[in-house]
Amino acid sequence: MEAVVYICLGLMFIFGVLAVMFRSILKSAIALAVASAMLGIIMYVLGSVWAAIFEISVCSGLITVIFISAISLSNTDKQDLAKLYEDKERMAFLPTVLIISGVTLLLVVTSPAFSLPAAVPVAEAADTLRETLWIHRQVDIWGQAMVIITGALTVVALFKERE
Amino acid sequence: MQVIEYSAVLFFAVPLAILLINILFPKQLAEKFSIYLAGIAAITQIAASAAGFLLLSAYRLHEYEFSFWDMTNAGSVRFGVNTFSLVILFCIGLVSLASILVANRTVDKKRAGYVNLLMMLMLGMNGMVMVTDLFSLYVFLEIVGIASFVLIAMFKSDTGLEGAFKYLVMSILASIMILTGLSFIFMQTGSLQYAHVVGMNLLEGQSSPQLMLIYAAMTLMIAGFGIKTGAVPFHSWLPDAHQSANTAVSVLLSGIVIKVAGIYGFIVLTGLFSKLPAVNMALAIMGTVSIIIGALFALRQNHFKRIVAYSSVSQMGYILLGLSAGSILGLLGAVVHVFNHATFKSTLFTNAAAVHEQTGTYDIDEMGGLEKKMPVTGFSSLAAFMSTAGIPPFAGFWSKLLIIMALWDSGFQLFAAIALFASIFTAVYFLRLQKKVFFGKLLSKFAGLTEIGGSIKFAQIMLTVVTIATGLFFPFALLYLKGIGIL
Amino acid sequence: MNAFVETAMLVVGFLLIIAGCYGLIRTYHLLKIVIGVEVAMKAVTMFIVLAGFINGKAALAQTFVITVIVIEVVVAVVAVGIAINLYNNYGSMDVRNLKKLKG
Amino acid sequence: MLNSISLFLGSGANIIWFMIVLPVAIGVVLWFLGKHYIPALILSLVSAAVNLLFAVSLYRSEGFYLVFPFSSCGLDIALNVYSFSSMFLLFIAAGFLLIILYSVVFLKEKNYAGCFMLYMYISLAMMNGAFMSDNLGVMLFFWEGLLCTLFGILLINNMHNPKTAVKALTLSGTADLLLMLGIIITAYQAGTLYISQMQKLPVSGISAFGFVCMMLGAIGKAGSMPFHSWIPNAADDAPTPFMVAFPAALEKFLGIYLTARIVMDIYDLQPGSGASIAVMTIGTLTIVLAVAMALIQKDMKRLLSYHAISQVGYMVLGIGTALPIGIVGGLFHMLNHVIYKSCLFMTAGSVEIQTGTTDLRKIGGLAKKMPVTAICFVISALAISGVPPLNGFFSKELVFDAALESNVVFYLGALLGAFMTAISFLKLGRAAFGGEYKLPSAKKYVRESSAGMFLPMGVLAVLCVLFGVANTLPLDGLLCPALGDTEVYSGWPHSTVLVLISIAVLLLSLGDHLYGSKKSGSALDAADHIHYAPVLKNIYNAAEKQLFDPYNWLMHVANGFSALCVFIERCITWLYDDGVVGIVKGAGTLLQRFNDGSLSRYLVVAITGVAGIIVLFLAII
Repeated sequence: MEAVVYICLGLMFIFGVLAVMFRSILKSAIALAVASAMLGIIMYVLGSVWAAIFEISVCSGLITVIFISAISLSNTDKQDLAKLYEDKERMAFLPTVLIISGVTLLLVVTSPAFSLPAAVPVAEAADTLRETLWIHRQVDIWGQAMVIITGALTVVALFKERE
Repeated sequence: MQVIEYSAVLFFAVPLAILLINILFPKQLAEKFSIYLAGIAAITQIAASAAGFLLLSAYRLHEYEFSFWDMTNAGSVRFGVNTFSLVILFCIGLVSLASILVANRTVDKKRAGYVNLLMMLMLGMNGMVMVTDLFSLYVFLEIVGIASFVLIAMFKSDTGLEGAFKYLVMSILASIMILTGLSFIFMQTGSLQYAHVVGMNLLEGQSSPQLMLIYAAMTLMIAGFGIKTGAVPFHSWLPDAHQSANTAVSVLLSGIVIKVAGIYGFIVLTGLFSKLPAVNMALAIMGTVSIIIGALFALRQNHFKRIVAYSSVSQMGYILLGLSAGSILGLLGAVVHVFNHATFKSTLFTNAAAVHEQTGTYDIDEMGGLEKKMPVTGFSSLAAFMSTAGIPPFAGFWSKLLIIMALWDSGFQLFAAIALFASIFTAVYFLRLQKKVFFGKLLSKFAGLTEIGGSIKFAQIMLTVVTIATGLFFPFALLYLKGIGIL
Repeated sequence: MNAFVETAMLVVGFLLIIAGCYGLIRTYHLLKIVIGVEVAMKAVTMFIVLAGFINGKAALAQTFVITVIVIEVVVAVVAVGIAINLYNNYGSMDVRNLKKLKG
Repeated sequence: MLNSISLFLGSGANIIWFMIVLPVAIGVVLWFLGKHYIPALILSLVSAAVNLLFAVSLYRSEGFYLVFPFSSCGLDIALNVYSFSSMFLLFIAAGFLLIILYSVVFLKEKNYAGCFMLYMYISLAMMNGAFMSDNLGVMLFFWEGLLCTLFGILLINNMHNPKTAVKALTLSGTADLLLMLGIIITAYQAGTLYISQMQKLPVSGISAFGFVCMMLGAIGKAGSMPFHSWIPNAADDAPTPFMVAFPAALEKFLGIYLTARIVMDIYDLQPGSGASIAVMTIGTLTIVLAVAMALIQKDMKRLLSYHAISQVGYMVLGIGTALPIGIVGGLFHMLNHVIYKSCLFMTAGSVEIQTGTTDLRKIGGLAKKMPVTAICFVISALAISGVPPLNGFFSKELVFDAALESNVVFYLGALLGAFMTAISFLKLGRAAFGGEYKLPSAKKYVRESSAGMFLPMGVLAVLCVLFGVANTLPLDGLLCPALGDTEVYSGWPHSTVLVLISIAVLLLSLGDHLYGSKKSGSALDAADHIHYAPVLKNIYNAAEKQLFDPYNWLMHVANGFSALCVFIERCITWLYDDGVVGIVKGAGTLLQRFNDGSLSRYLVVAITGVAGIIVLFLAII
């Protein structure tokens, strides 16, 4: 199982960086979806099944749909695209930045001043997710509902009255 | 005690009910009556928070926790109010009322949309102040954020969309930081409820290497809430967003949103991690830099609302300084300054709306001598500016005094001196504003100018009365607080 | 699983956040800003799962993740909505247009 | 009574706060009421009566000690209401009630009435605060507050010509500076700012300097030399109610209160010591010099104002002896002086309102037309001259007694003062109320003033008689219990010889007056033979040219000093006008240019901020 985590982690990293570096917005969106799916697998392996399902369905699904519809709503022409993609050189430094910061981070995490807390085995019954979500975290459920209502109001306010 | 719980329920029930009514009503009716419904919500909130405060002090309690229906399990998240959060809830009601009164003049179309989002904003802010769990705090913070982006953007002007987008991007950065910080704390504690986080005593084993994660979490959360507050160097979005929004929305944003979204976060943070000297030091430095840089920016602006927005940056610095003292006196000073800032900043934005309605411009270079034609606006602006500059016996003086005293007591004498000195800057940039807009000779093109009337005038008078009354009766308030055992 | 995997997840997460912020800062395209944000959010989601895995409160972490995902989607909708409205006003997705408010 | 008020206000101690805050609030309301006569009258009377009620209830209570910790620098607001201070609260409240009634009636229809009332009420609040403060620093705050209202009230009618106001501010301000210096030295020596914690300090070495400074500040507030010279100017410029309120009553109370506290609680002043002699010398000089100036005045208010200075001398002399009898006498004289001097100024105001002037050359024989005013004037004039059995007689006898016990020189000086006082009041009374009926040319007729004006006058005149005939009332009822003195001073004076000497002096002055008026032919010029006596003539000339005015000396020194300051100031001005402003503006412009509206720049700045916080954390950990 460890191997799966390593592979997915690596893929997620690569696709995440690609999502930033791709010139085409469509490719970026797809790379993001792939990274998201990899994260879903990691979650599944770590035991967070429901979170994994949400991640794969909502993040890699719904958000990609949103991006694609946004791309289709904005028919950027060639000239404009050329201007927008002047950032080719600007993005070229990303690997350098990542290498430098990666080395720094490695130095930090391997130093004796740093350690993660020891993992505690999961000591919860099978149906705790339901209980946690619906009873202990009821406030969050209410918050989610309000966020969704706000989202709906946003769509009404930003799209409905468009001339 | 039941009564407090009912009054607390009102904070959620009333905005939700009004939202529902507004959505279910036919569109024409909603456009017409929604603003009055919103007024009812704001007034209910003011009344409920005042009643709650009095009840709480009558029972000699500092805080009261409660839950709705069956959230009684030990591990579940509960709501709670305490004396300080009730003051903030009161401010929410007051500023919302001011915003609604201004909106009655400045918002023509999309009134229903404005009211819906305002209700969501109030819900979000009320929730933030009342929850007792860091993650729920984050959830309600996002509601506040989303509602404010859309409130800025919904009028679809170029500048409005621009301000909203800048605010949005900076805000998401803040969310990322706050959430990362939360996950690190969660990693250590296994729970994010305030009581558990405090009970865990994260800082007990000072030598533990795992402390590094806590420090990282602190750094990220300070930066995150700093962005939400608009403290320097995280301030850049604030003047843009507050300038470009409809003035009714600016009243909300500057008057209360930055304080609930940012300062309240800091209040929670300092409450949970006050044992870390680095946190206090970071807040003190951020506060001092905000005061000075915000004032320098405000000195060079020509846009009425932008000056007032930069003044918010500067004043947030004072509140941060008060919190950095880490004592109950400092907290009191900060909360009182939140209240004072809510009143006088709302007054100033209301005046901006009045001036714009009557003259059609925000550019202070094009104005002059308006005091003669608009005496109410001129006077309320003067009162607000005196309060901001901390001139006794206006309200701002007392809160600044408390903050400086708290700093002095906590050993931050240098910061206290700088804060005192920087008050001069405040006076200077507002004198400049006052002089260019209200004093001096009346320009000939304004010969036919009239005073603003209607709801904006009412808002000006209401807020000015609150400012002046707070200043005059503050010593009594202090005695009262002493009497109920807070000081 | 040993502590090494967890450390690796931490490092990769930080790197993804850095990558996302880099994209956020350097790009000219409004939608790419949103994509940069999403990349960083992936890392944050992973941190929460990791935290739940380490402290043994996986169920609590899952509820957090679900809430965060919902919020993430709504924020993305708002961001894209504002970006499209900006596109309608300017006819371009260039972030350099946003310089009317300054000083 | 305290109990019922306590029920109303929550706690008896709250009265203390109300006595400071309520007057200010009422003053603001009266300010807004402005020229509205009836509501202003009702509100001011009711509020002054409530203040009196509070004062009475405090006086009858056991006393309170309240501390409101205000900051860490030892400036806690400590309020101590005990027998002595509550007695003064009572005095001031009673006096204020009468004065405010008189002022409202006097200022009817005047534009500046509202403003005047605001200052009066703020003064009341400051005064109450000063009496109650236990902390010298806090007392200084209230003290200076009174200086501000004094300045403001003098400015009300003289915005275009603020000379008197500036003079009063400069002189009183100097006195207050000395007081501040004295307080600093005293606090340093005593190791505390709280009067109730002070051991009585010996008057020697540095402490002596502190004593002198504090004493000068205190008696300067009461109007003693050398800080007196603004009072006659104010008599010319300021509205009469101001004269009734400030130089005659309120400032006397405050100044003498502190003088008494210094002698009784703060310093250990030994009778016959050098410091005591110095204070008594100041007192005697004040008596003689001021009354000598009063002698030659031809204007009613101006003459009275010089007497207001002169009478302080008796109080200072009495308290300066440091003998129990002297202190009682001084305080009793203060009380009496406030009663009869207020009454005298009120009669002057009454004359002024009816005839439009107080210049004695233009008026005469008013007794027939204004009988009540005349009767009040006569009673209070007899009282100030020290005619038995009026109140002034008894207090003067106590002071004489104490002065004689210290040194015969002071006794003789005091007697000389009494002699001239009597002469000048004979002159004043006969010129204004007796003799031929005369009016300024613009006026055709006069009539008696309204009830609102002669009611306070009448009350005060009755008090003059009452406190004289039944002097056991103030002495055994008020002063001695408050001072904790068990000896009996009331009743007829002990020494018949002194009484006889005093009466002889009075008869002498009557004779002198008759001689003078016969020589010059009119009552008004009855003192001219002293005025134009060979040597005195030159001295008086110089005094009239204000050569002896310490204010003028001060101004000469100040002019030289200011020339030096101008040069330094120019240098600093350049720094402020160009230097600092340039830096601030430049910094603002730089920041503005940097903030070019680009989103990525905003983000970079924010992330730099995060880096800054990380660095800070690393530095601190």
